Amino acid sequence: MEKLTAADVISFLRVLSEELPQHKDHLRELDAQIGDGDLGITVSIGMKAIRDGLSDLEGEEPGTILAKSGMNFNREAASTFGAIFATALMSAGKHIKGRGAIEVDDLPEMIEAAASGVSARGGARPGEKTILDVLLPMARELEAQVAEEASLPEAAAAAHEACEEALEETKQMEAKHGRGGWLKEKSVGIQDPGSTAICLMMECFADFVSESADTS
Amino acid sequence: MEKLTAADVISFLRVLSEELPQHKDHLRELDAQIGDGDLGITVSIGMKAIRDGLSDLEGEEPGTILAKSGMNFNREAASTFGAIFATALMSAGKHIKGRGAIEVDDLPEMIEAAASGVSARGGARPGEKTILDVLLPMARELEAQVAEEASLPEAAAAAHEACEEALEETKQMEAKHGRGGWLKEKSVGIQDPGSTAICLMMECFADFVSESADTS
Amino acid sequence: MKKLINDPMEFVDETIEGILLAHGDHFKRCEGSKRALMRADGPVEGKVAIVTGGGSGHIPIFLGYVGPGLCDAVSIGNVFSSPSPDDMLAATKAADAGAGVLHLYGNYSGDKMNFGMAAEMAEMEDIEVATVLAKDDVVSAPVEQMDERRAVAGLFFAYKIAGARAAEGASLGEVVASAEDAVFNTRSMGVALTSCTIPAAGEPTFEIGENEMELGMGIHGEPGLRRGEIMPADDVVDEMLQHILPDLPFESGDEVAVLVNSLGATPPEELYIIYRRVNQVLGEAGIAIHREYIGEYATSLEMAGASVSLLKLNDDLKRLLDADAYSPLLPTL
Amino acid sequence: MKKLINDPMEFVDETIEGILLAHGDHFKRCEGSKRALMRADGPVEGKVAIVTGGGSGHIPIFLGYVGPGLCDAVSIGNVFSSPSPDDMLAATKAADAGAGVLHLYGNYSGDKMNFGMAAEMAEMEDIEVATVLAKDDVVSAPVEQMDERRAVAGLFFAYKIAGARAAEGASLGEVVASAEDAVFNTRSMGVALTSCTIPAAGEPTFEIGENEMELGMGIHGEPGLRRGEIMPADDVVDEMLQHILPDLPFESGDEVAVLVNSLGATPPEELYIIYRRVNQVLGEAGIAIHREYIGEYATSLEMAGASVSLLKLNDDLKRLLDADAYSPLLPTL
Ligand SMILES: Nc1ncnc2c1ncn2[C@@H]1O[C@H](COP(=O)(O)OP(=O)(O)O)[C@@H](O)[C@H]1O
Ligand SMILES: Nc1ncnc2c1ncn2[C@@H]1O[C@H](COP(=O)(O)OP(=O)(O)O)[C@@H](O)[C@H]1O
Ligand SMILES: [Mg+2]
Ligand SMILES: [Mg+2]
Ligand SMILES: [Mg+2]
Ligand SMILES: [Mg+2]
Repeated sequence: MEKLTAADVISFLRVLSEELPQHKDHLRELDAQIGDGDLGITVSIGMKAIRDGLSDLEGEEPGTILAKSGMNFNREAASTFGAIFATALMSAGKHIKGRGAIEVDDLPEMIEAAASGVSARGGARPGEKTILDVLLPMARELEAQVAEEASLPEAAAAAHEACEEALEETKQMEAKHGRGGWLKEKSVGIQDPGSTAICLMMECFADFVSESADTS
Repeated sequence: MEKLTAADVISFLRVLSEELPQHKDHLRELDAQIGDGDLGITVSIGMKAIRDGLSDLEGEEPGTILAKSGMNFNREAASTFGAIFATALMSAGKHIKGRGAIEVDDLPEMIEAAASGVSARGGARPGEKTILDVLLPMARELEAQVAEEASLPEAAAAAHEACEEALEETKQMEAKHGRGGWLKEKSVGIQDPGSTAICLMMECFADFVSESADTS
Repeated sequence: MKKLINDPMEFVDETIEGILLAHGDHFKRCEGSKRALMRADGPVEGKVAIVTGGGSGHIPIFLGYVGPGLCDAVSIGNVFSSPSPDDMLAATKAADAGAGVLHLYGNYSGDKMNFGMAAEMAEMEDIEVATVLAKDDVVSAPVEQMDERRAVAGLFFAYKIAGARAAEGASLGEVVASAEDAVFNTRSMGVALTSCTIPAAGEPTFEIGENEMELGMGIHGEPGLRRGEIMPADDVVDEMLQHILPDLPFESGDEVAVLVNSLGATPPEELYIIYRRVNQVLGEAGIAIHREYIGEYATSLEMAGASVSLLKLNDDLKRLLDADAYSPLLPTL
Repeated sequence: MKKLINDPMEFVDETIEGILLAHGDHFKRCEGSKRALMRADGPVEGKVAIVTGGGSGHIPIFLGYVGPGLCDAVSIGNVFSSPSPDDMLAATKAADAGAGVLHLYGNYSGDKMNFGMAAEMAEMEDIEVATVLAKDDVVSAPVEQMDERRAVAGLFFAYKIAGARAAEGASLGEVVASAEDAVFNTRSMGVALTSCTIPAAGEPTFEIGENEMELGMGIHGEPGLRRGEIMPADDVVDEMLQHILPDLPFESGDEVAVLVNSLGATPPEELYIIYRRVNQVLGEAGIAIHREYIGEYATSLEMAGASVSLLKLNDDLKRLLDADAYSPLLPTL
């Protein structure tokens, strides 16, 4: 597929909200090692809230759908991750306000907007073991892809790959924010739970646009 | 020995206060089954208080020594048994006020006085699994002994025997007072802890007057 | 034994020391006793004095109820055992202001006998003493034998009522009448989830399974009504009220005060979940709640569990319950 | 899991229900939210409004500090997790009386971010919002990084100070200044003996040995300074004060308020044994105690343990701390 219409965004969020809860235990386990072990339940409850909210978003433009879905997530699953993820979706959504569809060229800006919204919200800088550490590498990769005039499926696949690599690197980082921050050096060696959730979403996105690519 | 002078009473109480604490665990165990398991510690602390108080009682008459020793027991080991035992000693002591020594003829009245003091204090009647159920049979036995003009050692030995038999009978009784009372029928089958303590004292008394008998 | 204490044998005396260091403006020691405290501003001239006491381990019971509108003095025993008559006498003599003294405490044989001896000694010193005992635990004996019932958290109501009546300047006889009015109109029942541990014993007072609770257990671990699987809070409350309501009885049209008490470890959230159900059931029964008390009013060291107490009100009891009272042993802002 | 509850998923809502049934004269719900409460008599015309909030499981924190001389409204999250911005916004809008709103809560990233979003939304509705965070736990980060420290029981002092300043009719800027004055002069440290159990989790939050304690542990079970054998209470207090006193520092000639707080299961007797030692050590250090608070002020469900908090006073803080305040969540007589 070459772009996501409002309808595509809604069906992607429906797919995403079915997929993510299946990784509940993996996320809980990671968060238990470095935080308080609630990330799995947070993501499950939040994704259900996104799903339940989609019907009310029929007919809205893509940016609004993303922004409101972020708020729906955090309304039911308020937490650090909930606020961060909601901020990311709201920032990305605001950025494409008025556009009727999401094209490949929009992706780098959207992820950058999300990243700067997140660092404004949480005050994190790169290398501090937060989702910024996967968002920024993705943004850079997407810019490169756009420069090479890659298709949406190609760009998404490349972004997901970059995300996985960046996730691997979060293991070496010392947490500076949230509960992980109180663990200081003890947090080194564990992969960042929140970034793990972002990677799972990105994988889901890459699959979605490519699959639809086949079937379109 | 034929009678207990004030000095004899003091040395008996010293012997008693060394002897009783050795039965601490036995008493704790019995009280644990039917009450709150503190009788062993109560008797140990109380007997130590009696011992510590004896030096101040040198020169007092037998009745005063008994009464004040009862108060000393309960000052440090206040409890149901402490109050009952103190009442028994105070009543017996008051009864022989003014007498310079305790003769065998005094014993029945002293135990009766103790018994009526106890039932006035605690409102117990015979057969309710309290120390009354050993005190009253002892008083009756002592009267019989006095009627037969028994010697002090003979009377004391007989009283101790009667006490042991009466103690055995407390097993069949249902407790009506103290914590045991809340156990109702569940209290049947267990020998009364407080009466057990009284029997141990009586045994000690019988030994004391007979031993001194030999050596006198 | 998991406790933040020093030498277990010093548990009671160090607690009293801490209380005097914290609340020296409120309490003072009674002359001639290390185990008797009284209002710093006492004796209160011309007022009937109320003296209480009992074993330690139940704060705010007993010493937490010494203050304006409450008791005048308290004697303090070792953990779960009676104070001595000497300490009770010291408290009685120190609190007496010439208008007579009410001995107000829980119906336990050890306390009863020792207070009895203290009362006799006080009378030998020409102090007029009357006695009223709390006996609110409905499962400890049938109602026909109410005099054999033990006291639990319901003693709180007797303190409030008698304390207020004495503060009004009533005579000893009038204070006794009000205290008895409170006692006869109070009913309680508790539930325990875990045992407490007497510091000097070092071992839990009783064993109880990981999923068990004991309904009706006493505040020293005395056996209760029955042991069973832990039930939902609503079912526990329903069973408690099935014993409490018919016992007085509390009936439609009655007005009551409710006390939901934590035995120690049970947190406020659970007390409010319990109160929620109490409120529902009383509402359905047509019983009006005049006021409620929710928190730690009579504890059993670190025991997990709770008790529910009801006081059936009449105009006098309502006036007296609503009267002012103060104690620093209840957390303040 | 030994709790007197019903469906664990209903734990928070049933607790709120019980509180509203008990204290309906004191609290009301904020419009448009099931998880936001406010003073029944609010908004208070012309007064700066103070809004707080956080995860459940800490009563009287947070909703217990809504009342005269305290906060105006509160938003309530699930056990140990942040409320949502919508509930915070509902509380903010309901409490606002035109004089601006102070968001006063503990320094936890989840609460911070969600309150941050609520503040932005409120500003979009032309409500002026300022924020002050409590961060009193000395072991959670070095003093140079005080902004990374978590909040524990010391939040109590910030409530009292800010609440009193707002009640005086001060401006938002002035209330913020007083709240910050309280925060920067408060230091705390805790010790945990047992874990708590989140109802929905059903399992203890952490494992700890039968003879172990953890010094400096957070009120959600966050790892503390060190784990070790249980020590005598006096030694525990001494170690806590060795961290607390030099941190501000508290010095000879200073005047302080002391808060000895139970995390839930630790009984009052132990708190007074702890206070006794705190009083001794401060006395030896020449630090005067202006007043003390001893009891359950910030709990962690049924966790056994305690915390010690000190507030260094100046004339303003003393005046504000001594001002009247009321909440029915602290047991009353
Ligand atoms: N300041 C921040 N900026 C961006 N992401 C953050 C920040 N703080 C934490 N995170 C992310 O949030 C994740 C933890 O989320 P969550 O489990 O909800 O935290 P908590 O349970 O402590 O509130 C971390 O793994 C991290 O990726
Ligand atoms: N009313 C009473 N009259 C006489 N003896 C009593 C009475 N009540 C209890 N006792 C005696 O006291 C003993 C228990 O003493 P103690 O352990 O001190 O009781 P508690 O620990 O319950 O206060 C009983 O075994 C019984 O012999
Ligand atoms: Mg987490
Ligand atoms: Mg006993
Ligand atoms: Mg006892
Ligand atoms: Mg969390």
